[in-house]
Amino acid sequence: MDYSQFLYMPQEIGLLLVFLLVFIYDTFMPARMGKHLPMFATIMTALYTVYSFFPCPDSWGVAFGGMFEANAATWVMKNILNVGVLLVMLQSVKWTNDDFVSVRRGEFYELLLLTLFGMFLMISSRHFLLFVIGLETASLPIAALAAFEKRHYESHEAAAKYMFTAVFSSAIFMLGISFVYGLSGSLYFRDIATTILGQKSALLILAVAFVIAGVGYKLSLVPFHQWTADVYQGAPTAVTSYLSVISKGAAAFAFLVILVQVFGSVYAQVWQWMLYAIIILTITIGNLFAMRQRNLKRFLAYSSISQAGYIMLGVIAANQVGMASMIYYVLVYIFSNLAAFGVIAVIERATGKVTIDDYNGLFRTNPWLAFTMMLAMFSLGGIPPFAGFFSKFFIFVGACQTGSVAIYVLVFIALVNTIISLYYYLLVVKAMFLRQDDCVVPYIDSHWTEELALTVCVMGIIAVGVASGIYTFISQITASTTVAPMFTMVG
Amino acid sequence: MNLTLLMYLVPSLIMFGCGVYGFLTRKNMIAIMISLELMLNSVDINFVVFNRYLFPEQMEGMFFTLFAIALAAAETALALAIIINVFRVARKVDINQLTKLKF
Amino acid sequence: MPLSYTIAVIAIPLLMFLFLGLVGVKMDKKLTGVLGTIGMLITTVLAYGVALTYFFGADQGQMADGVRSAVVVFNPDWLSFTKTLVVRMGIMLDPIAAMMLVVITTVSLMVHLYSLGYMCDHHGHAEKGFQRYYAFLALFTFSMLGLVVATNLFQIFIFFEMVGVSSYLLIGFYYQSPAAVHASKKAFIVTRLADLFFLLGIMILSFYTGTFDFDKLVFGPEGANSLEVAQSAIASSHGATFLGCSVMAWALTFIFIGGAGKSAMYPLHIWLPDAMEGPTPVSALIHAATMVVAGVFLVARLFPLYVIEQGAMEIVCVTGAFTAFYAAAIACVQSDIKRALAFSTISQIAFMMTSLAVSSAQGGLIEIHGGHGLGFMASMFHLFTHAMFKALLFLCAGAIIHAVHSNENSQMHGLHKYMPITSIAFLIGCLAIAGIPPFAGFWSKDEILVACYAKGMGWGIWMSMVAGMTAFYMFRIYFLIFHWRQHEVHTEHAPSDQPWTMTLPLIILATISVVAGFVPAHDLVTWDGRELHTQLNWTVAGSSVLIACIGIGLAYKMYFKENELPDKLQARFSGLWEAAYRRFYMDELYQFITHKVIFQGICKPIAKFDRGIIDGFFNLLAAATGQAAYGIRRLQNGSIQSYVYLYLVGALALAVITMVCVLI
Amino acid sequence: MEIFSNILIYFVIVPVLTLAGLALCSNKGIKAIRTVAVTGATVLVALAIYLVYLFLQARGAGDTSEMILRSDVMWFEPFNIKLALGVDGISVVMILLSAFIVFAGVFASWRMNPLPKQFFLWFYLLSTGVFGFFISIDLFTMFMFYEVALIPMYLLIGVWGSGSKNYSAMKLTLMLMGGSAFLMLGLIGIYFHSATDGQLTMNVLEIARNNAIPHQWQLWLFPLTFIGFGVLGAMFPFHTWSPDGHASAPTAVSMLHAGVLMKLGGYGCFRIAIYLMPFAANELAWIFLTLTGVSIVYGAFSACVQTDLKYINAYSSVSHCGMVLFAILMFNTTAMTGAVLQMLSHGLMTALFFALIGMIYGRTHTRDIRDMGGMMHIMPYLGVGYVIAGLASLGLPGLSGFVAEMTIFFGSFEHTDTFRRVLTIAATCSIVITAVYILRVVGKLLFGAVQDEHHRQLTDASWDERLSTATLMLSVAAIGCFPNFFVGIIHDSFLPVVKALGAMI
Repeated sequence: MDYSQFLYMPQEIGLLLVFLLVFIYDTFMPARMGKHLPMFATIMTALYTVYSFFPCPDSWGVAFGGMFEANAATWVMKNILNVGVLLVMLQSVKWTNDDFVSVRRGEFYELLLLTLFGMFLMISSRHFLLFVIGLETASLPIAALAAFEKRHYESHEAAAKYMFTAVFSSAIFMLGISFVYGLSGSLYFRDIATTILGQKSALLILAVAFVIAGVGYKLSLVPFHQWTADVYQGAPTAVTSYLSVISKGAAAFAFLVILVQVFGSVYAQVWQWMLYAIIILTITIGNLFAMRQRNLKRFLAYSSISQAGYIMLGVIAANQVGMASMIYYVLVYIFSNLAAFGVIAVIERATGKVTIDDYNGLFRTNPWLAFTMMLAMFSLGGIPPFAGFFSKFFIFVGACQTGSVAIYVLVFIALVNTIISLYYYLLVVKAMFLRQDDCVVPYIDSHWTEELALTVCVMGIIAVGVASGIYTFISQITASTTVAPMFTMVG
Repeated sequence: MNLTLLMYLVPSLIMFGCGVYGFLTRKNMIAIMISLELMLNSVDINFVVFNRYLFPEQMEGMFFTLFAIALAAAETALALAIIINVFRVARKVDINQLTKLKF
Repeated sequence: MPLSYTIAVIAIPLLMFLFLGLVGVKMDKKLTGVLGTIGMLITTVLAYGVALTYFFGADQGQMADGVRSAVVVFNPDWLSFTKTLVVRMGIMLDPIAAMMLVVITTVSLMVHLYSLGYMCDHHGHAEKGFQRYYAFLALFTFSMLGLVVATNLFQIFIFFEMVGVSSYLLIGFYYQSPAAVHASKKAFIVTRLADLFFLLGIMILSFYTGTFDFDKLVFGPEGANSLEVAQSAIASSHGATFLGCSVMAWALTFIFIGGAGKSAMYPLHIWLPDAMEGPTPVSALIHAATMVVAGVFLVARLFPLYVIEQGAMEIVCVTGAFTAFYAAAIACVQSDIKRALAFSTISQIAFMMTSLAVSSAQGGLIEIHGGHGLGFMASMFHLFTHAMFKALLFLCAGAIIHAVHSNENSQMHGLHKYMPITSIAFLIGCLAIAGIPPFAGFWSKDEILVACYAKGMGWGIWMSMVAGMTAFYMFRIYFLIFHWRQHEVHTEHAPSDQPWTMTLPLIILATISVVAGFVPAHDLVTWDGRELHTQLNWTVAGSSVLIACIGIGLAYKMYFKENELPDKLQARFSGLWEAAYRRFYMDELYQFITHKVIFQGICKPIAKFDRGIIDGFFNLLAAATGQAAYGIRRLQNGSIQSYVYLYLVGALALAVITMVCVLI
Repeated sequence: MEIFSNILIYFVIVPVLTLAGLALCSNKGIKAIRTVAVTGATVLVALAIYLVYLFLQARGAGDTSEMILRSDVMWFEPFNIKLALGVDGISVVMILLSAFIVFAGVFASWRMNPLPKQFFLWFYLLSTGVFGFFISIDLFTMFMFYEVALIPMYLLIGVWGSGSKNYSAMKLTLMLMGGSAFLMLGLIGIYFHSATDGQLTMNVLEIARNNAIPHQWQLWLFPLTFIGFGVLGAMFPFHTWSPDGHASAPTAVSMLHAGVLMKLGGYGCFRIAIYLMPFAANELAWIFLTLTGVSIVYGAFSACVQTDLKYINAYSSVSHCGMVLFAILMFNTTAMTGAVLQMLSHGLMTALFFALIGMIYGRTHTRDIRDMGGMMHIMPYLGVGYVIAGLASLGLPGLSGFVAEMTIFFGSFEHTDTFRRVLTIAATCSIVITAVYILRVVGKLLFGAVQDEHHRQLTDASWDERLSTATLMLSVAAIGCFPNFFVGIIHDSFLPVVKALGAMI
């Protein structure tokens, strides 16, 4: 075996190194050094993030007989996830140092990094075995993370719910894969694509449905979404934010790769309409549930469900613009959602308040927190000049580029839904700015790491949209020769 | 007598069905976990059988099964741990008590 | 250009308005009044200068081969709708414009002077809003002058609106009395309704003729009204018709309705009596002498068009004739002196309208140069004389009201002893309006009657009868005020003649009313600028004087000395009397239409519909969404097994549906 | 960057700088805040006037290009989205209008509290959007600025409003956003059919030049865009946000919203819907003519029975803005010129109205005309101002309303088509109804006896209020007295679109 193949996965290896360092620090450092571990892990991750920003195009290619592929798109996607994880870590430095969780703070970071590793595998795998391994690596630790707040019953319930549903969905997923295997006799994406070209057997349809269900579970698409709200609510906020952006982003990318590269040849016959229905359901039901939520974490859970629906618009487009705008959407979404969760985390850590009514009059006492939250809400709601507007517009454009009237209708439904979503995003703004309350949250002096994280998010929200270079870059990447062949199959 | 593909597939699917049924009906979390195992194992059977009957020239299915077994084991371990956690808090392993978070 | 200073005649009142409105408010009240009057005096002098230069100017520049032609002093573009259809703001002088300049400035000056006294209480302290009053007077004068010198139809419309507004402001001068506010509102809205038709008329006319300018509509090459031009203007519609009538007939009728609104023709007259809520000098200026004849002026402006388009002309004629009688009938029973005068005004304006309308072009274009051209001249002449003596009458009424603090003639009686000058002035006015030679009214009214007889015996008789009624009701008022019985003094100081500021105008106007009849109108204000050779028609003159005398005699019999006769008659014809006193219930009718039908029947339902149905729909959408959100919450019932169940069902459903769609 | 040599960009930069300046002020330093706000507004006015000068100069120099001061900067290269600037006569006057109203608005909210700083921040964000919309001719940027202008309304009404402000703010925002949902789809559709040769573009001029949108697509995209903008133009039946929104909004916001924001609707309808899709415009004009014709009469009638001053004005705005869209749909230069004049007139006049109402409300704390009376006696300045605004609104010659309405009526009547004629006559009738409700208010509110004795010791306008209203009154009179100046600027800008429409018939 040619070990030089490992050079094709520099980002994964770098990540493993960080993991090992954190692990060693956690295991061998004396206890008094323990309180520095969060900082250490964060700095390590930061260094690694910076390192992996430098592209090494000579490392882009296919390894392990086509199991693993690194290319410009995966490189960008992984960097985006790195940034997200870094932000999550920054936000949780203070939290992991408080008494209840401090004993296990090491595990938190280790599991976080491992999960990220799993996602990298999902993103880069071009073989279902590797993909399943990645998927499980990305999802099992999260159950442990969800159960992190030992002293909260909700935490356990969330973990249990996640666990059981996750295992169930992976079983379904693997069943689907087994069908695919039975049909094509291979687990390599490209082989499958060629063999099933033009087929439309019941088994194939069933297989596709199960695969969509399996990955849709991680993306929390309706009707595979129901764990989302409960887990988001029950899990510690840091974990929730991680779940809502990082794993969603990774899954979205993987989903696109699978649907386009594996089943692209049966796009029109098989999965276009499945996805069509799913998108409508996801956006609408997510919005309808979000309207009524009082608990902000649960609220954001549902909002993230409907956001997933919007992300799927980039998938159903199944073209280069769709992919570019989807990656861009994920980037913007990471900044916006992490800003929101960052504020929630700060306030929950300081006062333990998470319901929307606790935010009444927040603007009077914590103007900056309120301002950040407002920007996040506007960006999620797609209000210019914030990044969310651009990502929404582009993803709609990407979808409409297919030119089919059906997709125009889909986009229209999505647009109508934006009004509902705007309604509940404004509810938060309303609570913070318009409402007055006697028992308003007192002034909170947040830790500098949290402030740093929030500042980065705010800058992201404001700059990522207006600075057109970012999207242009992503677009060029997805148009590059290493990625473009993906879409040749579609049709 | 020689066994055909279906003779393996049908039982494995039945197994999977049983797993699903058990998952949906059992109250005890352990039982539910067992039915999950059933489902996963039926998937393994599928892979092996497909490999053996349809594509005997290479071993992908077999390898997948091996990994799948390992993953199933990991999942079981984690699930047990969580069930124990829940038991610590609630003194029960009844799945119906996990309905605090809803709507 | 010798007449270029005409612009000053227009500009001074405007500047005066701006000055008094912006600066004057801070100044001493009396001072502003005096300033305003001086300004008006200058304007008047200039206006007389203009008129004299125009009519008898040495250079005779505007006199081309015996035709007194129109002179356009200046005429810049103001608003261009299209390259061709352009609204201009200009000054044009022709016989009637010049005459109107004289009328307006004279009356306005008198009123300015008069108001110096009238708008003060007995201690000579100026009332509140004195400056505002003079500012508005200036504004009105400006608008009215702008109206008469208009070079195009649209400019007339513009100044129609302007005079409407200034009249609104002046009627509502006592804005704290609800009656005044209501009256002003009524006046504005009724005239506005008329203006709507005016506007439609202009729209139609300009659409077909492609111009607003008189020199393309009515003025011939030699700058005087020409039937040929009018003919071609009418022809430009190429016989287009609407509902059977030619569009031009519609246009001219609509335009006439516009004029009828301002000139208070039936049924648009209802605002004028209420307008008497304003200060009396204002009534004299606006609602007796000037603004109310704007309609007549408008029809006179477009005279050739109407002459060609006989259909419209007939409408004018009938409306005029009927209104004359209708208003006179009401005037006979009014007890409020100003109301009575108002109705007499309506009746007199109707006279002018009719006499315009009896002109016709039957038998080709030649005949208009003969007898029928008389109507135009007579109407304009009557307009002139009537302005003078009606203003006189109103100012007298003002003096009386100022003295006894009441409009009801039951509060007056026998004032002759106390206010002799006023009494004599009033008498002169009455004689003039009744048409007793040699007073002004006689000459003009006589020629009107001649014109009417020329149209047809019936018309003549009808109008003569109205003339008789005029004599009757005017003297009824006169006797009731100044004689009938002793005046019982219930204020501490007896009524007396007013200060010179108020008496002087009376004297001046009275003099004019006496002599105005000898103005050679038939030479000056003919429709085609040519001299019109008329001689007194003895039969008509004699008969009309006779009828007038009968009317006066009747009034004398009934009202000179206190007696039972009036009450008897009133009891005898109580129904008729009541109806006439209530102005034949026209106001009630309008009340019903506006309040019950439009306000209650249209506005309120629409408002309800808006809030209920349309707004309700959007609220319903929101509510429905909320309900849906509430309804589906059961999906998330927290039990893992139901989650998984839904998961499975969802996946299978996707698969099955796709199978059904794809495979079958 | 060469774009900074283009004066237009400064219409966005100046408000943004003002935003920054305000952000630097402390919450307490009211003086500093005012200074910054006023400076910004004044610079904008100066810029706007200079722009008019430049425009006239360019036209005078025989520059007949459709848009002057053009400059493009590539923004989102993959979609060929440019930061495309350019103005024609219409945008120029619109910018002038906006500048004046922003100026007046700043003074109208001189004594704004609480949180003056935040108020002005949102206020200037709104104006940024407005100006950006008017200077840009790229669909994407236009839409972006459009929404930038919309969203501040929520907080401006919600925080500083009165009455049922939460409900109104939410309603207004959602309905307008609903409109922009239609709009976004329409724009995307236009974008994908903007060219036949695959060079998709967002530039209005290029799209119009290519004229490549297939007819059956136009039939869908035209209603989407027209309704999208029509919602903001308060077109029946999408107008119901306007009464509630205006009733609850603070003075300056009502001014800016009715004065400028609602104009975005009319401007967009013309610039995007009609200009880019002349075929569908001709085909479907009758629908929207009916709707707008209805809104003219309907709004006027509804205004007759309202008792809340702001409701009356909101409904009269429905009527007047209906006239704008109505005239735009008449497809001839005269009527369209009238439409723009009406936008100017209505903008200034309504702003004046809302300013005065706000000032009266600030003193009496009621807007119900039944509780007020004889205000003319108590606060003469405001009273006179109100009368002037009223006369302008009912179309007194010499004030702006008359000019605009007459141009519209005569322009519309140029159409020989009977259907349009009938609608025109119906619309003309509104001048009477307008007179009715205006005089009703003036009579009840200003004249008559003083209803409430407490009102007697109320004061008249303060200097800032006088300045704010006087600016508007003078502008109203200026348009009314010298209409040809504005007509000259506007008129020719309509020739291209009229030509395109003519080609379709």
